[in-house]
Amino acid sequence: MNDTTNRNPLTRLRDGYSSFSDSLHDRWATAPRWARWVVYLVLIVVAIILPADGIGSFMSPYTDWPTLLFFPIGGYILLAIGLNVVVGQAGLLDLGYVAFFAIGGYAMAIFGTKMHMDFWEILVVGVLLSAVSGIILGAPTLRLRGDYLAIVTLGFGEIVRIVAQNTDYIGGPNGIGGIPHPPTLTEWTVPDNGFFDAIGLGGVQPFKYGALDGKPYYYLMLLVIVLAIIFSKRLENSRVGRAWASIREDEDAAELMGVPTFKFKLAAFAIGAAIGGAGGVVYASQAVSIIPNNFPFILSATILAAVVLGGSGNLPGVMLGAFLVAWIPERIRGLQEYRVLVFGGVLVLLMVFRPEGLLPSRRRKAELAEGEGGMGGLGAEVGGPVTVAAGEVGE
Amino acid sequence: MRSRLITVVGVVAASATLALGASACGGNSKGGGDNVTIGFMGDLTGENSGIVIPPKQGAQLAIDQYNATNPKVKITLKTYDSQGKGEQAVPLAKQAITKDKIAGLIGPTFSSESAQADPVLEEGKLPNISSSATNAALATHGWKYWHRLIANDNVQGAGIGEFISNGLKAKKVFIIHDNSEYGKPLGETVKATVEKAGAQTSEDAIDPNGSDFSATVNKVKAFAPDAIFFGGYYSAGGKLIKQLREGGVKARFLSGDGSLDQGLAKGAGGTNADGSIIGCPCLIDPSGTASAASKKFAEDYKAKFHADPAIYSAEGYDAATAFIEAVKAGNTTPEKINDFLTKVDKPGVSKEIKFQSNGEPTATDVYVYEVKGTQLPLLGSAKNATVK
Amino acid sequence: MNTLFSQFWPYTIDGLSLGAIYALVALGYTMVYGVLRLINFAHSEIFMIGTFGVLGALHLFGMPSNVGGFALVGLVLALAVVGGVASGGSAVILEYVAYRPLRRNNASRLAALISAIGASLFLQQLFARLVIPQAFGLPKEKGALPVQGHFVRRTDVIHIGGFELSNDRLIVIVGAVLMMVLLDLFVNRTKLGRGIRATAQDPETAVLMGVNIDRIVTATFALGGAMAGVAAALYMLRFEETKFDVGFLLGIKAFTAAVLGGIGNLRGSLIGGIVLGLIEMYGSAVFGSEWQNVVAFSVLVLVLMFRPTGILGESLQQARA
Amino acid sequence: MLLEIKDIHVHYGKIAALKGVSVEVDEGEIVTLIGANGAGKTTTLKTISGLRPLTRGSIVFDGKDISKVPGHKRVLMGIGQSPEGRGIFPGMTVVENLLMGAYARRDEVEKDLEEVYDLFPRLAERKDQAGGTMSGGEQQMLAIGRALMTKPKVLLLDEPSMGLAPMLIKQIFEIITEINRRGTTVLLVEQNAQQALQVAHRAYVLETGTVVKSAEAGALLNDPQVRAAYLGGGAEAAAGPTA
Amino acid sequence: MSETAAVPVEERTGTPVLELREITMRFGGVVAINGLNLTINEGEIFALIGPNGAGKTTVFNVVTGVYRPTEGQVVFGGSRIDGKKRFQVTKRGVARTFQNVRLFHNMSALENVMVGADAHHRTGLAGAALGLPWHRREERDGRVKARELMEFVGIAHRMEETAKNLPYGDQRRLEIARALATDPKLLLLDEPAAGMNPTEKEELQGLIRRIRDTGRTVLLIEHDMSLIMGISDRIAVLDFGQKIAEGLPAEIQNNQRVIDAYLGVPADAS
Repeated sequence: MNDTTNRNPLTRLRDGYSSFSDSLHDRWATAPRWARWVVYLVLIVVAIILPADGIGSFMSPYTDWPTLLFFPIGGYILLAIGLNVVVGQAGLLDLGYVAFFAIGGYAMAIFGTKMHMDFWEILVVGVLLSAVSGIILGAPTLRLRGDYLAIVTLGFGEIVRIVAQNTDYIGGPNGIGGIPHPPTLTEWTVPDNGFFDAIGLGGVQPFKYGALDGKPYYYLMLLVIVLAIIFSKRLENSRVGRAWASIREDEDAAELMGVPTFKFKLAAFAIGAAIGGAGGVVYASQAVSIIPNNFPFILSATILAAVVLGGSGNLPGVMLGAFLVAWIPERIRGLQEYRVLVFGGVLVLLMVFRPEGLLPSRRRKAELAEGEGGMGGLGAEVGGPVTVAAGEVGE
Repeated sequence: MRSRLITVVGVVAASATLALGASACGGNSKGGGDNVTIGFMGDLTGENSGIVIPPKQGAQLAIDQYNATNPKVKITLKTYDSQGKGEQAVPLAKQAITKDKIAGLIGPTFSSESAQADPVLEEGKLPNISSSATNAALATHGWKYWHRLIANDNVQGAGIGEFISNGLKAKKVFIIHDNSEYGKPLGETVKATVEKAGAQTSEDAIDPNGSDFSATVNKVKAFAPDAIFFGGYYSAGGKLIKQLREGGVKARFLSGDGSLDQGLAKGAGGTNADGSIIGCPCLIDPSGTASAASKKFAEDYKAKFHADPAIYSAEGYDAATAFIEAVKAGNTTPEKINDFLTKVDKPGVSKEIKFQSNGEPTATDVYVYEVKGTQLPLLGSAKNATVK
Repeated sequence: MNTLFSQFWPYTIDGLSLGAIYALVALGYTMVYGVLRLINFAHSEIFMIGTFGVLGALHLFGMPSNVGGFALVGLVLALAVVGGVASGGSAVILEYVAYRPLRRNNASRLAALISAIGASLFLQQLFARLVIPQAFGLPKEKGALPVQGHFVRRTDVIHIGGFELSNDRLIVIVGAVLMMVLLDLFVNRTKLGRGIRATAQDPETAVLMGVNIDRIVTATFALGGAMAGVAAALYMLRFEETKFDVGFLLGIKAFTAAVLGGIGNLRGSLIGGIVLGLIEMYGSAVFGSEWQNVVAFSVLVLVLMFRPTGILGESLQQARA
Repeated sequence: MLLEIKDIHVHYGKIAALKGVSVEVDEGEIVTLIGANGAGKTTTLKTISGLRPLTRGSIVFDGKDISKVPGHKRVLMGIGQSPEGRGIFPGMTVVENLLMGAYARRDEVEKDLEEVYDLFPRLAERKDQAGGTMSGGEQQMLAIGRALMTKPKVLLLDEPSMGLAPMLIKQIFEIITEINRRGTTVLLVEQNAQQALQVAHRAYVLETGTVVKSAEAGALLNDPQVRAAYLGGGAEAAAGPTA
Repeated sequence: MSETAAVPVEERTGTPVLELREITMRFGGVVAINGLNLTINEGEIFALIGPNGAGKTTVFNVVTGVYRPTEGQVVFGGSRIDGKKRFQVTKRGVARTFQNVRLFHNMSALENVMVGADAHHRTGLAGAALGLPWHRREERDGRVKARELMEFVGIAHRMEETAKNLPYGDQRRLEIARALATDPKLLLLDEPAAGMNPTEKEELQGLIRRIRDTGRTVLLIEHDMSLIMGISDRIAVLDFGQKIAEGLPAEIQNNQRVIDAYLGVPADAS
């Protein structure tokens, strides 16, 4: 049913893109160490000058670019990195990821306003709290199959939001206001001359967190993102990442090769939750006030869309996906009320023409490239159809 | 796909180079000279745009009328669509301050977005007047640049509560709210007020996105109240009235400004909403019975937008008027406009345009409206209005 | 708690009528899931389209008013057909546009889920921005607001002590159960139904029997959509109002009902829907309505912890080993 | 030639499952494919039925190239299969399973149903039992009966003896012979080489995706090499007692 | 079921490694294994043969903890392992391959083997995320071990290839390498020769012997008789979940019951 000989222009375009991204992959895989470091360095420099006005005027003519870079763009990227651990690496479908973002956000709000803790302290506490909540959610539910897990996590996300709404101690629907900004680290100002001025960063105080300038928050988010990338990348290339991949590929075989699958699935949930929580803390520290409705289901869906759109399992892809998902609706503000309409349509089109995502991980791509004819395609990926646990191991 | 990716990368690179090359000739054209920009921020395209577009039109009307007088300094109205969401309002506020360099802002219109965007406006020293953010807590932050031309929910809730106790003499009151940051505190205030006056109360909450409120209806039936107060918006309010009436509940229905819309009666269907009382610290007076200014405003508004003035249109008009007065007085910078706002005192359409030092309006009138068909004629001030 | 006892029958009847609508919508999720193993996230919009189909038809033929008695039954029947056609048709189109190309590419189910979410957003916005304002002659910014059409005269058909049953609730409950029975018969007794079950149980073997899978998928979407359309008609009978995102919450609940009953199991949808409806009502009575959704989802989690495949387990495909 | 498989190659991903298999089946014959697990027997059958795409080669059935015809249409053309693992629809009754066989047909099925019951009286007794609850032997009968309901010109049988008791195996093979006698061509895949070779006219031996031998079935039955492949142990075993 | 196990066994190997005691396995009403007793001694290559559906793979599943036996005990290295979790069984020293290759298809060959080697590693989240020395050492050791094992099974040149892109025979060998990486005392091979050509089978035979020579015990399911007869120390024959014979290859080869069961009872035999 897979007519391989049929090559219309669209398929050819698609294949062209594929081979392009493949060759990128290859070159990257074989690049010497120093070359990689050069690329990392360049990327970091680009990230640092990204909020410059010149770039902003193109990227975001309608709204403040540095703030946009902080959230939604930076925030979505961070959340996508976290969700990628759960969905992309361990293969668990989570539709309630926003819950952990909310828990982080509320941690910042509660500890900041009621206990007057410092942002950095709260960051640690918030991350731990989210991780624990990930474990609490995961422990009873991770035995469920993929789609059941999806709906249960969706329910969990809603439960967290509604409980927040109904709990007067944390402000109920009013949420919490007056959340403190992170303390100013240093008043150091980027020199207001020559080069820095040229790139539009002259006079910026990158470590002073006020209400008006979005750049310091962006740099804060950037720092957290970089940490999350390092964290997630290290895990991916370790025993933990291999365990996740093996669970995703064949849970039964993994367990029979000595992988304590339940423990590792729980770990994936905890890590994902921790990253989501970090996002929440950082977001709330800038937002001044949060309400339960800042954490709707649709945000979970959007982040999931970002992960899949970019290429589930592949970090650069996932980040690209998050960037686009956050940026496109803002960039097309000119379309006004039609922008969500267009966004929805774009999502469908991208999935139709590139279901494996824009920059798929090599593993995943191979997985998607060939299903077993007929219905196989919509068969097994995340969760997969009933792996009648033992039945398949057996005869 | 590929070409697109390349385009994006290319453009990013190009704009980066541009930025590098263009060096420090940055500074945008200043707002001064013969033109001042005033912003309007709120949910212009989202679900609640129905209560944001009237104040925007009110503001537009005021500014157009002013510009028509051929003044030395003209005013432009620039709109910012926050969709009512804080996370969109914040970057827009920054854009307004740093890039667009507007001189004043009307809005944000809702309380939750205000809570996030107002600190930005404060630090950006941009005077702002909300025409409809009624959450009481907003006034407690000591903001210098923040103002509103609408009495807050506490004032409103107390006003409606008094009306329930005095005007209606209700002894058993059932409070329903929509669990929103607007509806819940409003409901709580009403509850506290009527309880102080000796009424017996019970309460429940609905999910405004749900459609079946029968659990609440059953609770109301069991309680058998004289009056029901609903804190929430009209889209849920209409459904709620309908289901209450169909469930056989005949008690009088009351609500706050969020329900002050024809949609309430439409949603309730037939004559279900008739006799319901809506309280609002705002003035909607299409027939112009309140004052001559109100009458003129209603006529002008109708002429321009082919519709009756709706909720907050008068407040929007008045907020714009406050800025217009400032400009008329020769103030074109945000700082100066803000200074002017501390002392402005001019009769507006809806109320006296005059602010307390915390930014709240001095006027605290709450008006009540009675639903008749799909009309919402003004009944009078909550203090002394009565119903048959 | 007291309210629950004093108002036990009203809560029960309301729970049943709410659950009946959940159940009908749940069928669409369950059927598509059974055959494709796909969560058709846009099914909620299929329902939404049904409600607008019904409302549009009412407007088109001049909104009747105060319809009661047998005339109401007849009208609802006609509206059910309209809703069924509107929803069933759009479900088929949805499958053709948003899922079929993915199936051809052997895309992952995750990709299909994202496509579904995209389609869901698209359809909601399409209606809010273009269709509703156009169809009902509203200004553009009003498209996102509820639209009404009042046509029902509600009367109590049964009234014994505390037990009251109004005509609309009766029609909803009876209508939904009737549709479930019809669908059950269809799937179990007809050739096409057999094809659907076979494909759900073992698609590869089904091909060996000469089953055209594409046609089965189309039929599945059409049937599931039609059920949502009937649900839409019943919903309009009960609430007489709809909105561009009316399907969102209802869709999540219906999907929950499907999972609760055992996704892939038609009868499980009925059980799941009714159970969910009753639990929501009783839960609201006991804890307050603001906890309604929390109660619903908590019960789901609890049920799944002890019965990981839902109350009835999966059946369209039945344990494969 | 009723069915002609010409040099077909099939890949799972980049792995070749079939590397140029050619098989011919003449009308009225029983042809068997034998070989070890993983040799490609099942893949060959699935490819004939259109469940697996070809990367090279062609399949000609009844004079027409069907390589590109979708699977469900091949059933109508006259290719019926009882798949590996029997593929019983577990949630359906026996009758429903049988009727699935007639799914693509528009003509009367009563007569064929009777015929199947006649071949397998056991199925008639269990008409309304769910397929999933039947014993292995009954399921195998059902699978064959169901394949017959497609009114095949050629019947593809994938390991009909798998997991059955000797008595039942014997019965199944008798029925296969009977089906063939009544005029249906049979292509049989078996691991139970002995049995298969006894009922078949001709046989192909598959090994790692290629045909390594083809001959009259009788000739293969006494072929020491084939024997060695199935019972091993070299010459003395081959010379051992023929059972 | 001792009446059939009466074949005397030459005691040329060590102490028992694995004992199945009166194992019965039922699925619903179907009895897949019926009162099976089996003893496998240290250092031997033991083959389990029988027709399709005889219950051989079920035995593997019982031993590796996939199924908990309905009745009976599984004793490994002196302690019971029935009822233990699957990964715990692996950690104690039982590893297996699968009838239909079950590699982690989209991981590289080397990574596949490393997953096996990870069975005895202890790096947790923190260790991996912070790149602690402990973790680095384990990672290095795992890599070295994986390389060695891939060389050992003869697919060293395939390290970086994605598992699914390996030829079938190499996949089988990779599976063995992965299992060996868990450091098993007992290795269970489920039809390792399936899909191999004669040369590959020849090599496989050597490989299994070399595995035995490293001090491991091998339990093997196989259909290829020449292979079985060539390398097995002892053979047990299963039919319908029961052991119908056990003994040295030569004994099995001439056992009439085995021939009947295995080749299939010819149509004219009854």
